[in-house]
Amino acid sequence: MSAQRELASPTGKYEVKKADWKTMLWAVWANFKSAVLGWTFFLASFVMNITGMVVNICIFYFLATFTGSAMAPYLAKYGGNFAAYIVLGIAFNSYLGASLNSFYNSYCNGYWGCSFELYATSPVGIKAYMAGVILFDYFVATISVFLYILFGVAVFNISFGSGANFGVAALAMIAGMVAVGGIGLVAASTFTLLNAKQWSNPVTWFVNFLTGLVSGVYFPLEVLPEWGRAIGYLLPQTYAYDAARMALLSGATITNPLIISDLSELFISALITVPIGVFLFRRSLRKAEKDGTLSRWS
Amino acid sequence: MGYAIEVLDLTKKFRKVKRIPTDAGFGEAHWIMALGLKLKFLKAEEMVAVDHVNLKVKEGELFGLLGPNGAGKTTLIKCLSTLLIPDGGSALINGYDVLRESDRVKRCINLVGSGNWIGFDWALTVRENLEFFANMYGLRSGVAKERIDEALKIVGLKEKEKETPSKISSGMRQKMIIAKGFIIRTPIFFMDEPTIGLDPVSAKDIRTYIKEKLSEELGETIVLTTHYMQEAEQLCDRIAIMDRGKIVACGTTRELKDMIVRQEVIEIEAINIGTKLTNEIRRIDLVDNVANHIDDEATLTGTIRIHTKDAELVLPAILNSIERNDGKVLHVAASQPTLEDVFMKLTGKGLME
Amino acid sequence: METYRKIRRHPQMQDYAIETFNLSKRFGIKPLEEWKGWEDQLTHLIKERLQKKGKNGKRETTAVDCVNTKVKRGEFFGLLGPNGAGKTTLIKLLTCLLYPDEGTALVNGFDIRKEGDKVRASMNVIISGGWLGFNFALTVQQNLEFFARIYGLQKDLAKERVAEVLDILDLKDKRTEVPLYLSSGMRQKLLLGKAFLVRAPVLFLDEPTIGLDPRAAYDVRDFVKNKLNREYGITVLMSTHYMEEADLLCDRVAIMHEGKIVATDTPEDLKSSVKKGDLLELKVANMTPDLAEKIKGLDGIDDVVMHITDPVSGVGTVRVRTPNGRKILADVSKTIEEEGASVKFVNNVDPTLEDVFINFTGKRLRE
Amino acid sequence: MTEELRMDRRANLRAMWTFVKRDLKIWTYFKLNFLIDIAGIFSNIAIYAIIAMVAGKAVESSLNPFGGDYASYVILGIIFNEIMSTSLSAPYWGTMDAFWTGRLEILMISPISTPLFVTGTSIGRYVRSLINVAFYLIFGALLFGLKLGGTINYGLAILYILVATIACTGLGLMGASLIYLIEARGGEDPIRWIVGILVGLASGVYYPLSILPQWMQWLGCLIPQTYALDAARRSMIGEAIRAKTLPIHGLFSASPMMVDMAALIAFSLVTVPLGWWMYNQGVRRAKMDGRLSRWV
Repeated sequence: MSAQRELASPTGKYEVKKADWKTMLWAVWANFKSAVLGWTFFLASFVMNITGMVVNICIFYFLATFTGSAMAPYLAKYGGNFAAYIVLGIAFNSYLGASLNSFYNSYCNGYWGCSFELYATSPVGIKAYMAGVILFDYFVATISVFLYILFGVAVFNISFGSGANFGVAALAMIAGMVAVGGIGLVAASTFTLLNAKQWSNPVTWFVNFLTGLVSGVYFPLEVLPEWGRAIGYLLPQTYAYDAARMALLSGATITNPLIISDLSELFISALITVPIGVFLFRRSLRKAEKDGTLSRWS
Repeated sequence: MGYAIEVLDLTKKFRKVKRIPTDAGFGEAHWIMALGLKLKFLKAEEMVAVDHVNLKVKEGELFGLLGPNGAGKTTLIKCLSTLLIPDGGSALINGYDVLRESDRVKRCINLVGSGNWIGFDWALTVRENLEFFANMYGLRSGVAKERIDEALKIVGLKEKEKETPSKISSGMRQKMIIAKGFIIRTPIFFMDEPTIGLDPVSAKDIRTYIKEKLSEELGETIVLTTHYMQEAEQLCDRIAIMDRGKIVACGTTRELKDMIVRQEVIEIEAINIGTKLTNEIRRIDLVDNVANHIDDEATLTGTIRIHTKDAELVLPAILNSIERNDGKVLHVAASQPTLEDVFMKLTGKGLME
Repeated sequence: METYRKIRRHPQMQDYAIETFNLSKRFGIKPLEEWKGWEDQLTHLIKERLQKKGKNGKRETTAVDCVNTKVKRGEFFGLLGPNGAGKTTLIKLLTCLLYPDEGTALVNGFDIRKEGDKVRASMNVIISGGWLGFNFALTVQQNLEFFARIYGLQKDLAKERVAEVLDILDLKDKRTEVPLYLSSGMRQKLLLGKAFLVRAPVLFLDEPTIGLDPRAAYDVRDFVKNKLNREYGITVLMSTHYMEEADLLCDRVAIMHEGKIVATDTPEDLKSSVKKGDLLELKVANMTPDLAEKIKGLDGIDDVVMHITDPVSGVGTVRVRTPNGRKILADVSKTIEEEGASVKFVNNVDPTLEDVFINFTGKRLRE
Repeated sequence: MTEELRMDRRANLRAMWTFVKRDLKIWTYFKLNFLIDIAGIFSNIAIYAIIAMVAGKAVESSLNPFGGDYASYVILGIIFNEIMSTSLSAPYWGTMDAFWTGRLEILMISPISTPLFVTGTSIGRYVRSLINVAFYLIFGALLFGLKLGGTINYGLAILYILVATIACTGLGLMGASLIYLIEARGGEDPIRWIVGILVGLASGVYYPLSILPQWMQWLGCLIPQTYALDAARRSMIGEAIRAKTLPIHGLFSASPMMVDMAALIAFSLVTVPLGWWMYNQGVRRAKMDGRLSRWV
């Protein structure tokens, strides 16, 4: 025994150290890479995904051209082109949709794919994994947005208004992503707190439901009844879309009062949602540790 | 007494595309690989999973199939249970040809897989799952009910029958798979690593049930693969050892053990052992070497270590000679080869001391 | 290096790699069911609230119950127990996948309640069935390298370590496969590979050789025992169902039953603890039915079981249970000779670890 | 002692019933799932209906053969499409479900026949889509002004949809066979994918074909849905039965309805046997290279 203990006494032969930030970053990056790899792994379905996006945009383009003339009066402040309006709407929605779903989805991935049990026992922990997957979600969203805009401009020759103001649009979208991201965190926390493990959770579902109807993705809020509009004004998405559209289609600048009001609304909602989200998510992680739902093996 | 299973040089090849190390882009998109093969920028390698296997299993026999991972045991069983179409040779299950009369074959086989062929519904309870399969196999509801009760009792899931599979541990899930196998009483029963991941106690119960009820009482023909040598040794009437798709040995445990050159050691502790005795023992044939060391000079008490080819053959002679030299045997310990030794020997790598 | 310093900060921990202080874990009577949706959960929570008003506190099942055990540094410690005895839960607790309800444990000198990240940094674990967690798009080699890097090895070191591991588990020819296409045994090997990559001070193995053929299992045991445990002095805590394995490898074995540790000792002592007297097994030719009575007649015999395998030549086995085989063996064989039968083979059967296991858990399981 | 298994008619019926029971059980497993689906239906209708309401009179002219009411037009389009797309995807998802849960092999060695297996695994989805349709009708009629006016001929509409469903099932079988043949397991198979694209773009679910360029209208004529939608809408809300709405109508002197029916029957006669043959080939192929189970 003594000989063995002599052998066993820590002589610096052990390699594992607490993960420093370099390892962390590497892990996140590697996860992102392998997520992309996984996407392209099933080549057929990868191609189908891409074309699916395109088809989606085409359908709404035709719908828009079909009903455009009737819609025009409501679109005064967006340059009056329904096709452009709807294409942009879908593009933006895929972005904010990513920041709404990605937290929850990455958690589901880790849980059902048994990745958590490998990461939770490794020095980097599960946050590295989730970060990688979330990064990937945004990556996909970016690709689709790029496709949408490209199609809009190239094929359907949608013209962005005189001097489209991309800076403001980007600002609005980023603010929107932060605000919606807070809601996304809340959604992710429901995985453990409400045991919503089946790839669907009340928060995401409800917000998506409202977004589609009353936040002005497919049609301006003006066509809605009073109460519908009232609900719409509770969602951060509404302001983000409004500001971004105005910036791109009618070149509104940062000094434009409408833009200012939109942005300020977004910041306020971010201030509300993000702290709540972080708080709940931490609690959910602790709960997961307590009743062992961090991993499936049992 | 006819044969329940007859296999005539059955062959199964898998044509697998040699992957480029970075695997991106291909994956399961099989048609792209087919294209690649046509255009010659991918080359296929033929992996022979089952290689001209000849096998005869008697009716009511409990037949063991051993072999290292990837030796083709599972592939063979899948071929026999019409899940795979063999490339060459033929097989008769209960007199029906697996290729031509697959429908008839399906009616007289039963299969218990392990691990990944679970196929249970996470939404249904254990009992409902079993009922689902009972209906799939066309059992009358009355029969099904009693069989399910019995099976659940045997594997010890009676009190868990209301749970869904997601709530029971992996070992219990394996028990559930076994229970599914027990509710069907077909003439032929394939078992692929049935007791994997079970604790010794429940494994014992299940083995006794298989041996006594299924095999001896019902007279089912059972083909069983396992990595658990003791299991094979105590259950199986005959055992075949597979390696790289071929059957390298087939016979009863005893015959298999005889196949390997053995070095067995007998340790006899006895009183009154002199050099005379040792010499006498050394003269007995099959005895390679004898060494004795004496603990107590007064009574000549000590242990004799005898190296021999076959302990069972030489031991009586040795005992006799000890008797004749009026010695007194206190303790006999003989090391005999286990099936594991045979396995190691036959599947290439010898036991490395 | 860092772990080394940390251990110095816990002088009292010098020679214990794992130490648990009445560690306990309870689960609700109906644990959260992963298939249930959130809506069910809401109703479930409301129901609970209402019931709580009625009877205070809700019933629970105790998975791990006040476990106190010490694993010496560099020791090979075995954990045996029936399915659902709480082995896996215990390992989960020690690997910070679960948070204990009561008590705590020190892994490599770090408290699993407070210093989770340091515990993670000082142990490595294989999880039965966790292979799904590997990236299905990466090949075996890429997956292993990936994890080597995550555990903080440098690129080149990672590469050579992966090569070594692939060699040990002979996965070389499967190097370029993706996990999806591996057979179950190979997947188990992949998991083991991940655990062998890095030399952490403590190694948890949850049924390491399940589904491996004896040859592969032999290699794995050989590597774990001789290389990791003996040479590198890594402390190993292994749970297994293969009794021979535990007997072969473990310095000490703990037998777990219903969340409690019912026995902890070296395999030898455990075996001798259940050994009541000796069991002589004699293979006898042309024996007579009344042989058993004759042998029972001798003094100092507890029990005789006779079983004729071949009635024609009267070949069969006689199992004699006796307090002391040394005294009785000669007389027994003499008696048999006198009966005109001949002793073909004699063997003293010693209890195996399986007997120990059944002795400690078996009867209680029956009820 | 041991017995051979037998599947007489009663056993087959019992098996089929078991399948249905299982699917419904899983569907109703989440209590609120039902409500969620309904809400999904609602939003699905609402988006188009609101656009339609706004568009209103502006698009009447191009919808004349269909009664000129865009709301009714689009809602009926969605309803018919729901039914047909279900029959298009049911066989695929039935097989996929069995495949991913590892039940495929176990069912393949059980004595149930392949037709029973296919219908059994997909029947639950048909039941669900029928329930969905009911809700579509309710929402449409109550909230979004689905007007079932004009010379209504329900029987005719249902007949057309039925024939179209059969044709689509054939296509669905072809799609399902690709699971085995080219391992289309990513949740999409090429056939259903292409048909889906055509349905969305050029079958006139959301807007009349007349607004599309000529070549796209011809594309639309390549899939049964187009004819079914055209004919069914006419018999539900149509007035000008004789108006030629599809380019292919121009080629024949017969009435458009006749042409539609002929086309649909032709489709069914081709797709169903072809699909069945392909499916069996697929199973055979899978048994050849051992890809019935999830892990080789």
